[in-house]
Amino acid sequence: MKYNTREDNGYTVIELDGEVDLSCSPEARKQILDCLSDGRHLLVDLSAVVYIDSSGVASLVEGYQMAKKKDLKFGLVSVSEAAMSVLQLARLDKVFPIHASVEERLQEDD
Amino acid sequence: MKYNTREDNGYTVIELDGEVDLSCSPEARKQILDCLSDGRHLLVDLSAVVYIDSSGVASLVEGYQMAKKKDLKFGLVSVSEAAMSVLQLARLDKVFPIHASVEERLQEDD
Amino acid sequence: MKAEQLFEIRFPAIPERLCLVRALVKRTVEVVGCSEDLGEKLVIAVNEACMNVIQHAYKGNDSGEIVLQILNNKSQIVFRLMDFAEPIDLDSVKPRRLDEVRPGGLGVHFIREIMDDCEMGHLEKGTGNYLEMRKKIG
Amino acid sequence: MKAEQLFEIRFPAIPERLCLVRALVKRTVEVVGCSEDLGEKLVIAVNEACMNVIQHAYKGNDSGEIVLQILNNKSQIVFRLMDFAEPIDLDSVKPRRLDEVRPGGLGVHFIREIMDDCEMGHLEKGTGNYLEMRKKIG
Ligand SMILES: Nc1ncnc2c1ncn2[C@@H]1O[C@H](COP(=O)(O)OP(=O)(O)O)[C@@H](O)[C@H]1O
Ligand SMILES: Nc1ncnc2c1ncn2[C@@H]1O[C@H](COP(=O)(O)OP(=O)(O)O)[C@@H](O)[C@H]1O
Repeated sequence: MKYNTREDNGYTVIELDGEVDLSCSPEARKQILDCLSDGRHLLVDLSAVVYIDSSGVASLVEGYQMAKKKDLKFGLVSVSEAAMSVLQLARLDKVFPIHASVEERLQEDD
Repeated sequence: MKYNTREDNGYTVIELDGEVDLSCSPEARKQILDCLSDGRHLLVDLSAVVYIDSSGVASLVEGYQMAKKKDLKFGLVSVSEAAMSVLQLARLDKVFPIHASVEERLQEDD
Repeated sequence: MKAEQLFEIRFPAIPERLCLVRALVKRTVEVVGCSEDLGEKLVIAVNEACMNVIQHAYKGNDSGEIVLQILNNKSQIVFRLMDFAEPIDLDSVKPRRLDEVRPGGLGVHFIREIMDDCEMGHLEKGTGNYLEMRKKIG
Repeated sequence: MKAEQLFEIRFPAIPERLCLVRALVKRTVEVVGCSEDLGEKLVIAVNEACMNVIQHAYKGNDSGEIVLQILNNKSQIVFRLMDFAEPIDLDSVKPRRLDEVRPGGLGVHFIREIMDDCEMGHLEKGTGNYLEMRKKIG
């Protein structure tokens, strides 16, 4: 897994890239929770995720819950097919806010 | 491995497709030798070969030698990168007649 | 018909090996003729089962070993996973309710949803545990 | 530094398993950071070594088993292949001269050309044979 972080119109966007599995989900988790701890709104871009396991999904759930508690905005964007099929297995595709792209999310905010 | 055979301007063209390894090189060998036994000129198209092992290369060598003995035309066409790197390892890239395409071979014949 | 063993792999019970296990399972199920969609699901199930061994049976002790056997009897593919950890409490292995959204508790659900049936037990004389997962293919 | 075992796989000595072995080796060498070009070469060498065990050590007897261990010690990758056939005549294992064009006789040449060094021998008490192939990577 690699990741990249950028700022976009008041959001931090974390792009996860590659295989998000038990060997690196602690790193993904840290990135997500650090960002929210700093009080920043967060979008996680999953377009380049070719595999995500239940520990990766758990990191997203933690982010979602922390965002809720701290009243920050949170969403998943550009979810790859591989990631979506895991979210569906977990019945989380209806729980997480999911957007086709960062732009789409920004438009919804307007 | 799959293969496909067609006639083209006096040649039989055998297209090998996929992995030509010990599990299927006997089949490739049979196609090649059957064609030459029937007295037909032969081009083997390797464009879709993603892997070829030494037993696959041996089948080509047998074809080459049988063609010579029976005074038939023989050549390899559209050799994929994977196949070429094995022919180079075997120092056979300078032994086999190799052509960019069937058309190129036909032009040389003219 | 007797099940035909395709393969056995042995690897240290550490997260860094999971990507190799996935690659092997993916290729194996391709070769036995699974659809791409089913293949991806089987990879997910086996990966989660290995994770559970690493996290719960070996409790993160990275000197443990995992054995994965893959068997095929034409219409069914069988994954047999073995560890050599202390015998586990079989009753503790259950999925969480999916309507309570919380981190974790998804692996067993994934495995049961994907596979046709699973059997878990202790190896002879308390030498470890096994999980056999079966799925009809094609 | 002690070599770290990445993996051990066991499979029946039949040609139909070679594609799985190649897939696993390919992924393994990717993970340890080989270039794509070197990775392809290593796959070729291991494949030819397995072919030789199937054809020459087991002489086509399809009830034999092959064990492949893959080890890594940062700058070197090690492939250790074992069979449980009759001890082979080690002197008979040699490449043909490449200037005589004939079918066959390429496998040993491929292996020696690709690897940095190889060691072949008998297992203890005549229980089989091993071939250890080493290559510096990165
Ligand atoms: N191989 C195993 N060995 C021991 N306990 C297990 C094993 N697999 C699952 N469990 C138990 O089942 C529970 C549910 O597992 P799972 O659904 O994968 O979620 P999680 O691993 O996130 O807790 C685990 O918390 C654990 O108590
Ligand atoms: N694993 C092995 N066990 C026994 N003999 C072997 C083995 N590997 C190679 N040989 C011997 O070395 C010779 C050359 O092998 P190789 O270069 O692979 O060509 P080929 O397999 O086409 O004969 C073989 O013919 C065989 O006699």
